[in-house]
Amino acid sequence: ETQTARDSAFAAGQPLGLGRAALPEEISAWNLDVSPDGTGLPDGSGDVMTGEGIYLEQCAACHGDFAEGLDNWPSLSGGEGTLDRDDPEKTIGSFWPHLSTVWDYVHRSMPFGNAQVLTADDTYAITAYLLYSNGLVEDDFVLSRDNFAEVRLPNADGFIEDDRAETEYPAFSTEPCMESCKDSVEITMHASVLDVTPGNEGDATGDAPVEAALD
Amino acid sequence: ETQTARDSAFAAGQPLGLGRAALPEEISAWNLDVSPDGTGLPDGSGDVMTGEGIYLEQCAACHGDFAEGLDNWPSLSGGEGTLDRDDPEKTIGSFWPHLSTVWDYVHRSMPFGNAQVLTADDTYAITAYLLYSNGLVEDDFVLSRDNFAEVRLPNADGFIEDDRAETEYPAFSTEPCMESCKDSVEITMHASVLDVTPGNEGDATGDAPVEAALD
Amino acid sequence: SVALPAAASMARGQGTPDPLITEVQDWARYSGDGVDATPYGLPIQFESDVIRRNVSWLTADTISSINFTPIHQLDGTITPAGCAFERHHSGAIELAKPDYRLMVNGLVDRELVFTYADLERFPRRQGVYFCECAANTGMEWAGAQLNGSQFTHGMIHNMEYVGVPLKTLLAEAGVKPEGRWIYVEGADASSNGRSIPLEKAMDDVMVAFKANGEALRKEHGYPARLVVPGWEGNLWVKWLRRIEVTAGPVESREETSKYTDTLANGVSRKWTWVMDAKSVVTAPSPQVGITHGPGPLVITGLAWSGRGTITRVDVSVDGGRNWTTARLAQPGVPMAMTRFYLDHLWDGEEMLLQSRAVDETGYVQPTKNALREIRGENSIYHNNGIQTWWIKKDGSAENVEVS
Amino acid sequence: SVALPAAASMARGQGTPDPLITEVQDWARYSGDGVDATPYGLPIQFESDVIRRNVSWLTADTISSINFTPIHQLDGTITPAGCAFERHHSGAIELAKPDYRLMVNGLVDRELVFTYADLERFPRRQGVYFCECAANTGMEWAGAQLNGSQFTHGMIHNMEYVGVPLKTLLAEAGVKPEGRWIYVEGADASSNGRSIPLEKAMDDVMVAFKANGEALRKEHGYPARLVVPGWEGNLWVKWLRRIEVTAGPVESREETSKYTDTLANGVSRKWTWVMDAKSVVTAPSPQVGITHGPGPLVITGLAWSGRGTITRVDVSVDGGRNWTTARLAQPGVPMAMTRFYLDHLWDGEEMLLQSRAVDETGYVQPTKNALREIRGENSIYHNNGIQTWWIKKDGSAENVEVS
Ligand code: HEC
Ligand code: HEC
Ligand SMILES: [Ca+2]
Ligand SMILES: [Ca+2]
Ligand SMILES: [Ca+2]
Ligand SMILES: [Ca+2]
Ligand SMILES: [Ca+2]
Ligand SMILES: [Ca+2]
Ligand SMILES: [Co+2]
Ligand SMILES: [Co+2]
Repeated sequence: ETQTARDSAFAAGQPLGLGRAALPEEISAWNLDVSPDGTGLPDGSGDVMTGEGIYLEQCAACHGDFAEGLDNWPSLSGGEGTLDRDDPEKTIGSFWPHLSTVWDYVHRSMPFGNAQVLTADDTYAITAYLLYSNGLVEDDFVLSRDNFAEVRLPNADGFIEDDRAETEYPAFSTEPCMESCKDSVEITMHASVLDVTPGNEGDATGDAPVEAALD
Repeated sequence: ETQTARDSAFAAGQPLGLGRAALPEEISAWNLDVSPDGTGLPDGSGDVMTGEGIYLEQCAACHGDFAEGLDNWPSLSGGEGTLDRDDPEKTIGSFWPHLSTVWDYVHRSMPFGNAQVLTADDTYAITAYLLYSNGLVEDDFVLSRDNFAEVRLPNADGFIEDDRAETEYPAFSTEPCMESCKDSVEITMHASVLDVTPGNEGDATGDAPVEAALD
Repeated sequence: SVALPAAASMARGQGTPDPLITEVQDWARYSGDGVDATPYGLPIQFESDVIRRNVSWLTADTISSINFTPIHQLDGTITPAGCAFERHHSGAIELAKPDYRLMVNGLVDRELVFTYADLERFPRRQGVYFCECAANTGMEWAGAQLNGSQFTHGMIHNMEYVGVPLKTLLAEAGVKPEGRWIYVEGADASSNGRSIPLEKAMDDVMVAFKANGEALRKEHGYPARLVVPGWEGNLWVKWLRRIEVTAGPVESREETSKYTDTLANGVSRKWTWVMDAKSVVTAPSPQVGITHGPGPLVITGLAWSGRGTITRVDVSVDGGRNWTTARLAQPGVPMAMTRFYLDHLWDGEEMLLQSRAVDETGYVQPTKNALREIRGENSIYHNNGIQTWWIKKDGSAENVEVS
Repeated sequence: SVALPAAASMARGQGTPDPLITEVQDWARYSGDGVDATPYGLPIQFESDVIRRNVSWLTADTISSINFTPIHQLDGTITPAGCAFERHHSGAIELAKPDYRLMVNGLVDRELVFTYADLERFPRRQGVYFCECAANTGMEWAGAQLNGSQFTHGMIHNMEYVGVPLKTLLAEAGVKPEGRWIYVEGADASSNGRSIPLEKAMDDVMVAFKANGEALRKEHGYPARLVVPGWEGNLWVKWLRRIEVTAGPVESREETSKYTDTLANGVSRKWTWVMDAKSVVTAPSPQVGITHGPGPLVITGLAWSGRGTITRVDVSVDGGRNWTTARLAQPGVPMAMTRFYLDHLWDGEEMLLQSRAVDETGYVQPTKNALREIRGENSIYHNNGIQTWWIKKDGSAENVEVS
């Protein structure tokens, strides 16, 4: 009876029988993500020169012929040794820890405006070319699932897990000062983009981009 | 010093000195409401016949020549003795407790679509006509502030103050039944306006108005 | 792995792969709208039926009329301003902030005029409150009539208000000892006015200028309206222009000819301000049938009380014979809407769906017949009786009454 | 009657009667709009400047970009959907409910596909949560840059969500013991994906389909998005199409190339999910100067913490030398915005206005310099430092930093 059924199904966190089984073809169509250990990589392969061809046709208009970036579009190569400087240049070569991320992102998200259409071979080839343009492989390099794990990106060890709990929370959890907390207060910096307050057109057109944090 | 001023002004509920004095002319312009004891009535007067003239010109198109109502527009006369029947007809004569309400409402809210333009004399005259059309005065009646308090509307005693606290809350505040609360349940009534679910035009056009509660 | 209910194996039968998954769809390939497309957005086109609706035969015209919140399609408790019901007596007026004046006069030490800018300088407060028209469900007094929760219960909305406590403005003017009531009035041509006892005015009433974060909408009283928590919507004067402190009530048209409740014996209650505890199953309901057949079904609705917080809502699927206490989505908030859910395994048989609210005073929402026994059928206002939806085997629903 | 402050007698000096009061205005005479005028309404024309705004030089184009909530003009805590900020990586897509599919795959007992209708059959829950982009205030790392709280702090909104707990959907599929993470992905062309530890997924994450009562707006992920209370907005995947249970994180582009925080030594923090306690004075601020001169002034702002409720907000008018605890409009709500007010008598002198949030863990919002000492200036994300507005004698304001 209804009451009993409800008790058993809702109360115990049992499955309710909603939805349907995902079919293998459906799972393959969407389960495309690739993990650092190569899980998710499909069959196929591609070499630097083939990659260069596809890249020049499909990518260079935004990212530059040698993946060096163009205007405000992201640069994908260069920037080595800038991470501990002001305004680091973060590229595949200088910053990205895993090659899987390149393969996965290019395969699923690029080219921008016409995504999710690159074949596995295309993607292996482009990825090989991006390694090449970052000076990480020679021009005869061929990438496939088999040698994928051998490629190590320069900044692979450049990441630590969130350590705010140790490095910040204790320091920022003391009783705050309420009175006469400083002897004097001076203005040390003024807003560098003063004319940001826009009209009604919904676009705050300021001066030069001082820090374009979102690229 | 700021802190002290804030303490005294905000903490003690003292006036903050915001706003400005309302000028006498401004108060007269807006302080137009009239209370049951006649407070708020201005100088002036008007008779039934003058009132009929204005009424026919400015009101009759909606409320009917003799204030009997028209189509879906409110009736202002008639309905005597219907309050304890099904679908009472509530008019000035049958329902309203105070003449002040007629004067005030007509003066400030009518004619519908061109309000707040009737003079005091106009309003005395229309009110006199509405009393007449409700059979409450003769056709030579003249209304002014002086005789206003003498007019008693038939349903003046027909109202009691909200008594739910005594008549309903005790009865409706007992522990409710949860199980086997009735032997059987039958449907006793079906929705009388079934085709109310509208299309996308934003107007639920049903059949005949069975109960037009909002007029 | 655990055994699945019977319905599951059916629903999960193997079929052919779904092209919506196996083929790259346009939205997964090409770009959508940029961040400059809609500086102020509206609902997506597919939701164009989630709108306020009016019922043309209810009133002589749309200028002094009402429309209804699509509560059957909403969830949660906040009513989006865009589809929150409207009631006007002379239409929604357009009153710019620079043209706004608020007068406080009468039995005060200082008769004052405030500009809109002045209002923004007083200490503010914030609260979520329901605003229910006293006539909500009024068409149902004589029996089931309108076929949908939007129409039977949609003269209500629930928004987060910000404004100045009325007591702050009254303190600014200084209420004289003889002041016992206030009279509040709008700037529109109906000059809609009501009397409120000073005690309520000094309690929780506020002059609000924001609702759901932004400026009040035009149709809800821009730039400032009264918020009278728990009390009938007619008191929530829009385009508020004047507050007079008086010795007695003005007994204006909206508190004599209207918003009084005529009992069976012809005597009428006046000053019935507070909205009693009430609830309604918003879905399933006549406008939202069950389309998925037997099995798990979310029964949901809204409950509210003008006398405090909702502490409990019971739901019956058999017309009030047996009741199950529903889950409140969040603890009740005083004089605000509470969402309830009953997670139900529908057996596919007919249901007579009801909900019953209980508030912090212990008041239990009565049946419509219990109300009629006391009030008769001509009260027009304050119909807070239990609503019944007849859910048929095909999942369609109808507004009915039961024994 | 009581003595008035000096300003009062000035402001209340007698003048000529105001024609806005003494003459019958058009809106007090003629009718306004009827109840059929706006089935779904928009703000009144006078509020047309209360809109999301983008900053064109921030990104290469508007398709993968952001706009900002006009928090300087809002009050209360709810963000209206119409002006709640947007962040897209491939534009806002139009995905109809009948075309919607949600796949759960990976380390589960049953790999499943749900339709939108299926989602509506699971038990729902409701909650108000803030959604803050990790890059909010990111342009201010190297120093005061943008002149307005909309631009410095407007990558945030706060809405009431309704949806299905993610744990319910995961229970439906049955998580295998090896499952330790989930990977979530959207249906748009960016296929925006993030990894989330299973513990969080089984805690308070939900698949939401309503925000502020109504269906999610297109630009906020219609028909379904992830809500990840207290955690950075990039995880709140819109147009959610797939949830995979995995053994480890995918380390996708959005969690390696982006949304990692580079410290001064070049090492970058990853998995910085939670948004620390933060606050900002929304008004007065550069876009909302003081126009009324000395005297009563409402200082107001917003505070929030991804680690629980806001318990206190302090405000300083002298650049952090002295602090006054502000009034919270309502008690803090976990992982939701809290409105604060400081009712201030402004003496007309310059102010250096700051606010400082404290959350239930005892965490106190740090200064920007305190953050820089630990992180340097290249973190891009998670800038929750104390904001300073320099209010000048003429009431105008500027974004500054102080010693
Ligand atoms: C029309 C311009 C355009 C084209 C063509 C284009 N991209 Fe991109 N690319 C972008 C934009 C914009 C982004 C950033 C997207 C975002 O942040 O959501 C991006 C991001 C990337 C990134 C990640 C950069 C980072 O630092 O995180 C890679 C890698 C990339 N593109 C590779 C490619 C490849 C390979 C192709 C061709 C197959 C390509 N792009 C074609 C505009 C383009
Ligand atoms: C264009 C139609 C129209 C005209 C002309 C008009 N009225 Fe009305 N009248 C209405 C409507 C509609 C209402 C109900 C308004 C509401 O409920 O907000 C009403 C209400 C009233 C009421 C209150 C009825 C009740 O039962 O509460 C009175 C009294 C009244 N009118 C008198 C007048 C007088 C006197 C005039 C002329 C000076 C007038 N009306 C002109 C449409 C009209
Ligand atoms: Ca996978
Ligand atoms: Ca760059
Ligand atoms: Ca820099
Ligand atoms: Ca008066
Ligand atoms: Ca009638
Ligand atoms: Ca009847
Ligand atoms: Co009432
Ligand atoms: Co982060």
